[in-house]
Amino acid sequence: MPKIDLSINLCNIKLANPTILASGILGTTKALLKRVVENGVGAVTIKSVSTEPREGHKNPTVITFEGGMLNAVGYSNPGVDAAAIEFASIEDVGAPVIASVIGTQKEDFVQVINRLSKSKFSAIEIPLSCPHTPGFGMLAEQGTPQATFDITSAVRKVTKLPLFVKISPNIPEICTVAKAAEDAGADAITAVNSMGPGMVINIEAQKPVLSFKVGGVTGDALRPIAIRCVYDIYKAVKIPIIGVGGISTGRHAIEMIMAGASAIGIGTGIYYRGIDVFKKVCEEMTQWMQENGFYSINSIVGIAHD
Amino acid sequence: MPKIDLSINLCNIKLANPTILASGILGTTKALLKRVVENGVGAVTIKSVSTEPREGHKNPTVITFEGGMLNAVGYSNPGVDAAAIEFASIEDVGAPVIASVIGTQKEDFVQVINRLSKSKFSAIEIPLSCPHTPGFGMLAEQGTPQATFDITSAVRKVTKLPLFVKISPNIPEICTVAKAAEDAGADAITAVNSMGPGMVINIEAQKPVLSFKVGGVTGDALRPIAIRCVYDIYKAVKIPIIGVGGISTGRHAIEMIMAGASAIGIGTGIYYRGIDVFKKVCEEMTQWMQENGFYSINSIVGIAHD
Amino acid sequence: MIEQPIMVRIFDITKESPGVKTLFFKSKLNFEPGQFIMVWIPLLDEKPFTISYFQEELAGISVLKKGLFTNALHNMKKGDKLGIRGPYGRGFSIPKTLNSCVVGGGIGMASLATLTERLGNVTIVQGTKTASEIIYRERFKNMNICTEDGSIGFKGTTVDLFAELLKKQSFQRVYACGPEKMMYRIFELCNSRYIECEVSLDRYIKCGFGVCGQCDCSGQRICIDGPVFPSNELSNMKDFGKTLILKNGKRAYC
Amino acid sequence: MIEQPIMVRIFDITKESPGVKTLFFKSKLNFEPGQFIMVWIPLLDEKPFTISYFQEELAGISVLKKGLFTNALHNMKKGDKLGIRGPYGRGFSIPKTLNSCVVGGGIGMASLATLTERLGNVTIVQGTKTASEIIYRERFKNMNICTEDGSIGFKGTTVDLFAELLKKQSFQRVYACGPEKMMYRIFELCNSRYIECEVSLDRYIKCGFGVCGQCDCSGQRICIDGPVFPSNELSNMKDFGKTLILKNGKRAYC
Ligand SMILES: Cc1cc2nc3c(=O)[nH]c(=O)nc-3n(C[C@H](O)[C@H](O)[C@H](O)COP(=O)(O)OP(=O)(O)OC[C@H]3O[C@@H](n4cnc5c(N)ncnc54)[C@H](O)[C@@H]3O)c2cc1C
Ligand SMILES: Cc1cc2nc3c(=O)[nH]c(=O)nc-3n(C[C@H](O)[C@H](O)[C@H](O)COP(=O)(O)OP(=O)(O)OC[C@H]3O[C@@H](n4cnc5c(N)ncnc54)[C@H](O)[C@@H]3O)c2cc1C
Ligand SMILES: Cc1cc2nc3c(=O)[nH]c(=O)nc-3n(C[C@H](O)[C@H](O)[C@H](O)COP(=O)(O)O)c2cc1C
Ligand SMILES: Cc1cc2nc3c(=O)[nH]c(=O)nc-3n(C[C@H](O)[C@H](O)[C@H](O)COP(=O)(O)O)c2cc1C
Ligand code: FES
Ligand code: FES
Repeated sequence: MPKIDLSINLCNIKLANPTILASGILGTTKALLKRVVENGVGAVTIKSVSTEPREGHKNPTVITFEGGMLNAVGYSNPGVDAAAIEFASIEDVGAPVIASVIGTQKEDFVQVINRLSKSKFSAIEIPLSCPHTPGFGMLAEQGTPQATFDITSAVRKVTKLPLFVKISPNIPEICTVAKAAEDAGADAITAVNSMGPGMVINIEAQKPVLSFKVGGVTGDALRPIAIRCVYDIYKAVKIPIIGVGGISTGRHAIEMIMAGASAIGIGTGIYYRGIDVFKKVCEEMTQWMQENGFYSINSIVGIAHD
Repeated sequence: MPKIDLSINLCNIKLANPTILASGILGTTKALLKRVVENGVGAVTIKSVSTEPREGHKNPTVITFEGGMLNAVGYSNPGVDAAAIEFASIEDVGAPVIASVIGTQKEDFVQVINRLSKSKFSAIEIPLSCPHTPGFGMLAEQGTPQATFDITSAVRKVTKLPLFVKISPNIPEICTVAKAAEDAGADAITAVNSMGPGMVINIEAQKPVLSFKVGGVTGDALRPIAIRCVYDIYKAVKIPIIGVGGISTGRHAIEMIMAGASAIGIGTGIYYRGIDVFKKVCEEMTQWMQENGFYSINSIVGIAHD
Repeated sequence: MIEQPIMVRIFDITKESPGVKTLFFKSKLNFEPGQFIMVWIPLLDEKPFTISYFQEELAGISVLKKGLFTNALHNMKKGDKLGIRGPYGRGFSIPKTLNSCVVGGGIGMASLATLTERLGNVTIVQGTKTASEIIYRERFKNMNICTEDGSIGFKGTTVDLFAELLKKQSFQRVYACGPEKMMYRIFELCNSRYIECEVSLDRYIKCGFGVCGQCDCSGQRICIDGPVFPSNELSNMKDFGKTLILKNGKRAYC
Repeated sequence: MIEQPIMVRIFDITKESPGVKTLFFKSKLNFEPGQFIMVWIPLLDEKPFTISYFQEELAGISVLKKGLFTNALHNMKKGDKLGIRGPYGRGFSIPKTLNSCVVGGGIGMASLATLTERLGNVTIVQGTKTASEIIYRERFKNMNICTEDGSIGFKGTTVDLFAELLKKQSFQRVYACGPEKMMYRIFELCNSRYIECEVSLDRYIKCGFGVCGQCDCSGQRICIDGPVFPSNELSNMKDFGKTLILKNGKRAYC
């Protein structure tokens, strides 16, 4: 029987397996990235970095509900100068590291990428799709096809690293946005960011629970939406897709890959199953592939399509 | 201690309590509407009716997942002529009945409403927001502010009944759409229709499960999104809101009312808790109100706002 | 519980009659006689079938060839995959030590098969149009068989034969499944003799778990309140024996 | 489990010292000494506090007035509502019949209070800057007290007093909570004498359940892997006693 091979080649980055730590979850320090690598992940993404330090929203910033999780962290991060120090000699973490870069205008993205250029990141990801941080993403209209094209083009000019554009599930024209990113030179689409935003009200307090009132929805609730987005984008673009949203088991990962993802991101899954969710997902994928006669990830990508 | 009063007055319709059977769930026959009334509902909505009979999509049309439900029923309905017979002497069901009316163009809405005019419906609801039926709702761009205004205006001209416009959670400009409906003469906003669409793939079959591949997401997954939509719309319009999405307990109902809903719709809740979900929700609301010193629904509407 | 099909492989196929095949698959369903499952053929459709065999993790559905979907089922081979979800609905009530009779018309016999096994000592009536359509002849040796053309057994319908039986003996409970007109007459016969009767109704099924409203019969949802209904409930169901609802929601006569 | 605050009413308030108040509320938390809860004041903020009292469904948090949030807590009255979620994290290990010592610096004593009760016969060291800051004097009658200004008890820090105690006796286990520099020195003292030590760390907490990465200390998440860490783990945590991470993600010295 052939050996199961989970390794993938994503835009010329070699990953031992298709699982990626999604941005904003545990990606605050090099030590935590390393810890996640020890737990079997294929690649990791740092928490998004802006030009200046940001405190983010006040607590509560992350809560859960019956269908998943809500967060409005608000892009807290130490700013690019501190981040450049934190993530110096990033190659030590033992797996490819993706730098997530944010900005309120395209010059910010360029500035952050330039300042991080001494660290050996394997790729750059630009989320244009956060639903709960004023000045960024959806709240700054960075998710329109035009803005996506403009920001992606600007970033493309200043980096030779593989460039991933992360898009929102909240827009009907998701394929147009993905296409705009591809046309502007993106090497992959990360789909999707958190959904909504949503709101949870504590009825005894008579107030929204999150301090920012609304937050992005992730986890189980997001999965069917994310699967559909990836399925649609797969038909619209030629570049690979990193499928993110509600993945916490090997079956979920296979489902996302069948929809068209070449790799899969995991965030909320850490809440559902612990920091070793990556190891668990890989074991479950391996077993499923064994039982169902698949021996490489490539042979699964997009096979749910007609 | 004052007596808890769950009754409401919604656009001059008297409801014994604020729960409403959402459209498309069990609203196929007069007998089923009656059954739902026996289970304690305040008002019921019929399954959406079009000019001609429609078979809808093939099975599977309704499935569930960890976070809720997915459906692509595809507006199966017997057409307005048969519906007019089915729902003749509709006053027999024992609670106000809302007629849900659909069309591929505004003339269709008008035609259906005219032909149903002999039945004693208490209100008309026009969903401009189905995410999974070609020719209707989101797939026919009926959910844009302009189309919403046009269709609502056309319908407004032909009926004196309270007119509810049902909108989609899938659009960033939800408040603009609600405002367009209000400006065109709608008496209430029903928020929201199902979300997405989403997709579930069976990985052994390597195919999407729903025959239409994608379907609208409802239930728990939808609740925080629906709460946020109602919260936002409450600030944007003056007419009452019927809050729908993921409500299956008294606490959920109170949460939705605090967000700004004057009444609440229940669909998927029937799956979670049975056909007597209405009775259960009312009992739970009553108990909560008792414990927390509220005696009327009115005193709760919108109190989560600053 | 999550209402999504699980794929199973066809383990065996047997021919019950020229028009009926039984497809077997391994399954650990927690199944009661009278319940049904939804059977999915990806990209084609999904339809309800009763479990007609259930032994040691081997379940079977007996399928009468009728239209597109049942044709596709008849064309399947050992090892092919099917999606199943369920079981759904309320099955037959199974009191111990009652003197009872099952009456199966056509493929209706499939719904009664596992019940018959569970009841053990029971009077069985099976009726079809003609001899070749009789199923389970090896399985139930002492059936009272009737055919409309008289090609085997009693000449006449199950209702005729059942009425004959009633002349000689009585039953404490009668279970029936078959064409609705037939079930209605069995129900009437039982009522007139104060015999408790349970019938398994047939309506177009979509969701299978009580939300879509497609399977209504007088406010009862066949898929979750039924498909089996006892006499006292049937008495209040005006549509029983009269009208049903087509896939598009239109009413038609049974 | 759903990580959302539940509102509780303040049942009672006691003053522990000029700067510390204990707020009591009824709760059925399944709580272990060393764990913490997130306390929410709607529209203001949400911050971590250890449970410092826990008896018969009455729980208490002892709050040192520091900034905006703890000030707001100090201004609350009986009957006011607070949101709480949790308990979170890994608490202290509680082996039976070990000869152990708890060392509390300042409000750190709050984290050790229920542990101390559970352990029963245990040596207690509490140190503060000055006499008025000592808490729980009625609660724990036989504490070894020290103050930096010598206004009561031993003159010096908890580290000094603990070192003195070690001259006369030994312990099988030491538990410490207080300023990180202090905990680090207790940890070193214990290490040099092969005494097992557990300390409760303090980092900025956001989610409280291990996803946001805010509370990192050398790859360990204080909120879920800690806040209590034993010596063998602390030895591998380079940031312990050195750097922490501010709300905005910047590193700072402890
Ligand atoms: C609870 C229940 C249990 C059943 N058990 C069995 C069984 O054990 N063996 C068996 O052979 N048949 C059984 N049936 C009937 C079976 O579902 C239909 O024969 C089958 O769906 C026909 O599909 P088709 O495409 O071959 O035929 P079509 O040409 O599509 O339809 C033929 C007839 O089958 C019925 N039918 C079609 N689709 C459905 C549907 N989704 N739900 C209900 N009825 C439908 C309609 O009355 C239609 O007139 C059962 C039906 C129900 C409601
Ligand atoms: C596990 C744990 C248990 C704690 N238990 C107690 C306790 O029982 N009693 C008590 O008085 N204090 C306790 N604290 C500390 C308490 O959380 C802070 O004193 C409080 O948050 C200060 O808030 P503030 O707005 O009053 O002060 P601020 O002026 O906002 O901050 C003062 C200092 O408090 C710390 N702080 C502020 N916000 C947080 C936060 N979200 N998470 C962690 N630290 C923060 C920071 O170090 C800051 O420098 C505990 C902290 C942790 C991590
Ligand atoms: C607490 C939290 C913080 C997040 N922060 C970021 C972020 O900083 N940048 C970003 O691109 N995405 C962020 N996300 C979105 C995730 O990267 C991911 O797209 C989303 O959570 C969906 O995946 P999941 O369902 O596996 O969590 C965050 C998500 C969560 C739950
Ligand atoms: C099976 C099903 C069928 C539906 N059909 C309709 C419909 O015909 N017309 C309509 O306006 N909404 C329809 N909806 C949407 C519901 O009315 C409601 O807006 C949605 O389900 C959200 O509420 P819930 O979470 O309580 O189910 C349908 C929903 C479901 C689950
Ligand atoms: S088939 Fe949907 S309610 Fe019965
Ligand atoms: S506070 Fe979020 S990981 Fe610890």
